[in-house]
Amino acid sequence: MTPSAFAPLRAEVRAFVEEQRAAGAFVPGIDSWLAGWDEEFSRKLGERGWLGMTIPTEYGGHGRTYLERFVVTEELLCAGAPVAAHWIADRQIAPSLLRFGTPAQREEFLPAIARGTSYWAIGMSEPDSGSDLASVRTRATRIDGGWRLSGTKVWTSGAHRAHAFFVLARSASLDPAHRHEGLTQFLVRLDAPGVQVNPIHSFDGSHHFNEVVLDDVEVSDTDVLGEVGQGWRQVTSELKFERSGPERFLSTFAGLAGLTANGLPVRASAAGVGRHVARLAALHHLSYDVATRLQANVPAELLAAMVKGIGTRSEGDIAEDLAEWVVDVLDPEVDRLAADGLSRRPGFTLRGGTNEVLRGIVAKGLGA
Amino acid sequence: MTPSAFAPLRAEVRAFVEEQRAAGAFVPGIDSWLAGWDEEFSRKLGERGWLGMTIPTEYGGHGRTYLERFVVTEELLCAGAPVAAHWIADRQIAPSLLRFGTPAQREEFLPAIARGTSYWAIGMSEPDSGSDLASVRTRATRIDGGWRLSGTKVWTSGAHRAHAFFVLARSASLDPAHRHEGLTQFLVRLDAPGVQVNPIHSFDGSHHFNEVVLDDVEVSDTDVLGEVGQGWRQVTSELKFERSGPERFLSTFAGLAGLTANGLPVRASAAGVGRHVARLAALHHLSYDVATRLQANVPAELLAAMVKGIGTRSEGDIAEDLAEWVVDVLDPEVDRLAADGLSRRPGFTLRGGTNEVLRGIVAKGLGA
Amino acid sequence: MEISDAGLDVDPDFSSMLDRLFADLAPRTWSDREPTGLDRDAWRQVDELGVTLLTTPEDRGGSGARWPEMWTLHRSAARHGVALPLGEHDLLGRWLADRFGWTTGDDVVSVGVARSGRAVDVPWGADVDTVLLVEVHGDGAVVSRHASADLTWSTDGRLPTSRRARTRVPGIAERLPVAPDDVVDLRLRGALLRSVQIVGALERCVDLAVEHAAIRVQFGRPLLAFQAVQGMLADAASETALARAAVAAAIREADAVQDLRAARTSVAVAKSCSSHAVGPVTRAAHQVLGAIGTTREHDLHRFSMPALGWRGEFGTGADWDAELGASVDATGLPAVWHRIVDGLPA
Amino acid sequence: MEISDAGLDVDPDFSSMLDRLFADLAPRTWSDREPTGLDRDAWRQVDELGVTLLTTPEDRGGSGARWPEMWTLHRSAARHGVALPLGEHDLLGRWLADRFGWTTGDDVVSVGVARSGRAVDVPWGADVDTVLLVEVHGDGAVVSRHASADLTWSTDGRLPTSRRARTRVPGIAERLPVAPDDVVDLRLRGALLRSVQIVGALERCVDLAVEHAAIRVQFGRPLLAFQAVQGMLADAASETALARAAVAAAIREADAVQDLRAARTSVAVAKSCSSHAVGPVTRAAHQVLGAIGTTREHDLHRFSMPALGWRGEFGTGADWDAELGASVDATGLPAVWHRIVDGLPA
Repeated sequence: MTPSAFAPLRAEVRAFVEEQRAAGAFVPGIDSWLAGWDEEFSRKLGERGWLGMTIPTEYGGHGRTYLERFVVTEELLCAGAPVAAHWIADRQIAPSLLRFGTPAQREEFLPAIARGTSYWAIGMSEPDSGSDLASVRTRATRIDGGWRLSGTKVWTSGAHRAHAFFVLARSASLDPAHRHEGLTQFLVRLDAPGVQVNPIHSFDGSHHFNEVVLDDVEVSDTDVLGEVGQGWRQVTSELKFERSGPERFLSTFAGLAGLTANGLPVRASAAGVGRHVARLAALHHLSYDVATRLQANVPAELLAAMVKGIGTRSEGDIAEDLAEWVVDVLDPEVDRLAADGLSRRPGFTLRGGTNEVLRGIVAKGLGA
Repeated sequence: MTPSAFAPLRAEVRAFVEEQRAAGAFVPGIDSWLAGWDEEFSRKLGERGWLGMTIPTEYGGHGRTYLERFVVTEELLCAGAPVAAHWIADRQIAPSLLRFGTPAQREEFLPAIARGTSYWAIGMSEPDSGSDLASVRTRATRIDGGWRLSGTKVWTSGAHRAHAFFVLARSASLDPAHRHEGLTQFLVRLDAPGVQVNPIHSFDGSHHFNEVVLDDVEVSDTDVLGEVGQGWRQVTSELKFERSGPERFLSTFAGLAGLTANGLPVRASAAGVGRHVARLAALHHLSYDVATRLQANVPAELLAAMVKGIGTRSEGDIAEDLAEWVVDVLDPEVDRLAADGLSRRPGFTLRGGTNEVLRGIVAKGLGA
Repeated sequence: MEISDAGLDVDPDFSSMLDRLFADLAPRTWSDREPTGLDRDAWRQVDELGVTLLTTPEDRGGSGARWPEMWTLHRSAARHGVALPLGEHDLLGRWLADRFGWTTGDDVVSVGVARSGRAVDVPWGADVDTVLLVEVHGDGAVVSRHASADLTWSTDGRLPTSRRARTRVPGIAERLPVAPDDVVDLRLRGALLRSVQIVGALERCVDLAVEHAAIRVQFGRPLLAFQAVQGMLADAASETALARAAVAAAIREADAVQDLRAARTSVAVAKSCSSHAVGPVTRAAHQVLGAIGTTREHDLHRFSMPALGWRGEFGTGADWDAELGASVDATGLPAVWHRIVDGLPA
Repeated sequence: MEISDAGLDVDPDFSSMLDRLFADLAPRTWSDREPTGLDRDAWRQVDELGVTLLTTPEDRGGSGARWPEMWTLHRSAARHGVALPLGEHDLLGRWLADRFGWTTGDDVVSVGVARSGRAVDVPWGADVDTVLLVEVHGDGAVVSRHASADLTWSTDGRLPTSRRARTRVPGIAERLPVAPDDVVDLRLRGALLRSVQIVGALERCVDLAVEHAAIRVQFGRPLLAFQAVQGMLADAASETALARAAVAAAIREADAVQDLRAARTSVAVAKSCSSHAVGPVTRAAHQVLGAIGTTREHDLHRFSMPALGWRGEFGTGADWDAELGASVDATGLPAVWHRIVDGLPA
């Protein structure tokens, strides 16, 4: 399908978003897919069929394509709409459940995800693990009919408000020669006994991240995701959904739109603004290309890593320029977007695999 | 001494250079310390006492400071004056001879270097050695009263016109655990029997580099530089003279001056030009700081590596901008400077240790 | 690596035919003829396949192909370093000649665009047969037609591998007015051509750097094993992929619209992204290749230098950026953005 | 690393006294008082050492120190993250008050510069006692004096750690004309102050990143062993060293001239280089620190965020670049360059 085929869908989303904004239902934000938690807004999107779009109808989804999902999320991000509540559920949890989940798990969670009422987090990183995800120390011990989990996850976005999260844990003892073996993914309810969520405040005072301590949390066998011991492979395959989407280059779009809402400000040169527009446009095309591949089930890991690598850099560069250009503008709204952009920029190139890790992936892909 | 103390010396050099230029003795060039071979011009500089400035008077030099040498070379480079013929002799050979040479070697070469009549090259790199200078395969075999050298040196600038060069050779068999041991430096005349100089043409058609094949070249014991087996240490100490000078950021200055000679051209924004000026100014200060340290015999390796790393990048960035800005200018002279800048840019960040090697040096310096 | 035509529907046989032809042909077009000269044998060989007039309508003696084929042809030619004025002849020279009903027979044709009264740089000017010179005034443009041999050419100060030459429009030339739309179209055609060529050339730069890094051993390991080298290659490949995506999108849109002016925003994006990619990619490739890449014997400069030249032609990256920025100023970011993502003509 | 004062002759005892004091004092100035509030205890403690009015002449109650001491003080304060309006008070507020013979007693003073009729951002505006507001018209400037408490302040949309606040000049304020030279001087003093502070803050960012990289192990090796990390640290340290060299040179020149306007070119270079260094250095430091550096608990943002704020104040890097470029346009590159390297006033 050519991009223009989606123009009607785009127009529909735009009209809705504009209406919501005009009604004061939201104020455009920077990084709104991480910072804009609004359950009401998520439910409205669910009502319109814009969540769980790629989930089959039998599980309450809409059986639409990745391209249609791409189009809808792109429009929402451009508007700086508050999409954080459902974001991880819609982007990662649903595809993983479809791929690895049991029928029972799908039935339990997918319809609620598509309605915009089921919120999720991801428990991957651990203290001092950094980019080395295989250094997982959370233990899963076999008990009768299930597992007992103990350990600590960090940087868990939204865990203080989400219902459940995926936990990657070591279910067999570590073999230093095969560090990626013996890992398993579990579905863990955040209100389960033994789960404690501690806030990690960002330096701008916001609270998105958490430390989640698992203290002998019992999960039943029915809460194993996929196969025991296959956690690493499952997680790696999840990442491709995470790496190439429009959230990797549009996090600061609302700031650029806000700054130029009344023409270019004095300090912004036309070429400076145009450069960002051209680059975002190209990232859009490249990211759309990846979505096309995901839809066709064609390998896209290399291109996905590229989108993430240069996209997060570009959205951060926009943040830096906004901060330069906003001097003298004296509009508190635009000021806030610019300040938020600068504060949040460090995160852009860290989450979802640091840019250094991504460069390694790209280089390996090139050398292969 | 404060920088302003050198204003009279600068003025003197400027006047001379301007006079030479007005008389048509030279046309300003890009990268003139590598590309501008002009023995006549070198002799004139020698006559004025601007070569071998730091060489003691007893060896025909002028017993002046590194700072004074810095000032003179900076003025020459800014003018794009042809200083290639004596460059290596003045920058590296003379300090090395002073540090490691025998009295006989000093007497033979230093006065001629100070006169601008003795031209030198450096035989360090070998085929496929790249940045790994310790992978030297040129062999020095002990013979009666001297050594016999066999091997091949590459990227030897100016060897086709120079009188002699320093050759780093392996004088003892390779100990893989101590690759830096067993190396010795030799003074080799380029007209000696067994020396063959083959041109390596650059893609812009110019000829600066050579392959120098040593086929059983005999050198006497009096042509050993410094101590047998100490070659690595000697070479490393040489590099600090090579890494921090104004030739690491001024290679394209003449192009920027040419482009702006009649005001800023249409395509060059004031901020774009100013950015280069500010950066060059800061590099000047940093490089001057290193010269101050060299003069005071204070460690400067880290700062020197920084100057080389960011300086060569900056002079290359100027080359790229020149090529953008020169569109529409239609002055063949400025066009030539811009084209030469682009053609020669790849070399800037390679010679004297690639920027990757330099970053490693800086990082190690930071971690120490 | 995973290379795609990004949804462009091109006959793979056409594509592989060109690749085979150009792989063989390209080095001949370099040969010893530099700094000037058009390899007429090579030109004839390409001509026999009907691709020297690829996009020229069939009723004007061309092959009547569309933009996706143009993309395939010029990307492939640049990827192999073919030094022939294929684009200048078909997309600019013959296209413009046809606007005036000028027949140029078997002549190879190029075009130069000058601001009035000034000297003008013409790609391949000294080497082709016929040259059309467009002079742009404040309020319009005129064109004149010349035998290349009748003009005075200078080649001072041009880049290595460049076949540009500089001339002046003779005072006595017969001049015809050029429609404003045609002036715009000419610039857009040139910008799109150069964008496609840049993509092909940069792809090859990356390939050469990757090949070198995989083979060349330093400090006991292949270069590719060094993180610093990996970083340079990854960035270069990413910038190239980004440019490719932008240019492919412009080609797709050009193919969908009646005239190129309707795809102007996408052409601007394409030329901006491809032009801005040239610096980082050629820099990284040369850095990875090291000194060997600066020599006449190594091929890298056959790709890096043309790309560096093309990025300044028919608008620099900054020029097209400024045009996009002016649109944002005039209509707001959302309007410009919607035009881009909707994939619809303006 | 080899850090130098680049030839600046500063008493090492003064320098180490400040470092000891500020290391102890700085965290108290952060405490729980954010987003507003001036730690009066900390202020008093610094005041007792006579450095709150370091450069103010002795006959005006200050310590009468010169530019090299100013460099030492504000670099050290920024290096330790001292959140106090030391520069605003001494170099801007009291300096300007003295031009008008205004006595401000023990008040802490700050200055804001507005384009006429517009709102104005004042560093520490809501937290100091007295605020001087300068309004610049097309053809001149006026100043008015206010008790901070009498003004209405807003702190919307400001950076974390920033103490800037926004107000409007009351319509009824008594305004006195400001001499054009004083307006220029004020901007130069502010630019030089911010340049010095940026250097101190960036030095600390690099230190924090290096410390972290040396200790933190990933994939079985300290981060510092990874070439990618080495590259980031090397670039960050180099940009910081470059900025330091530029700012030190401006200080040296300021010290040599009668009024700061004569050192304008060097101040422009200093503010340009320091401002341009902020992006790359803070980016690299945050990238090396990883997620931990984005938290309230880690100190990095105490240095990265102020630096990001300062780079936009008293002229952005691009503003000062444009000024240098305009000089090149007017007098040619050699004249501008000679002024820089000769180390002589214009």
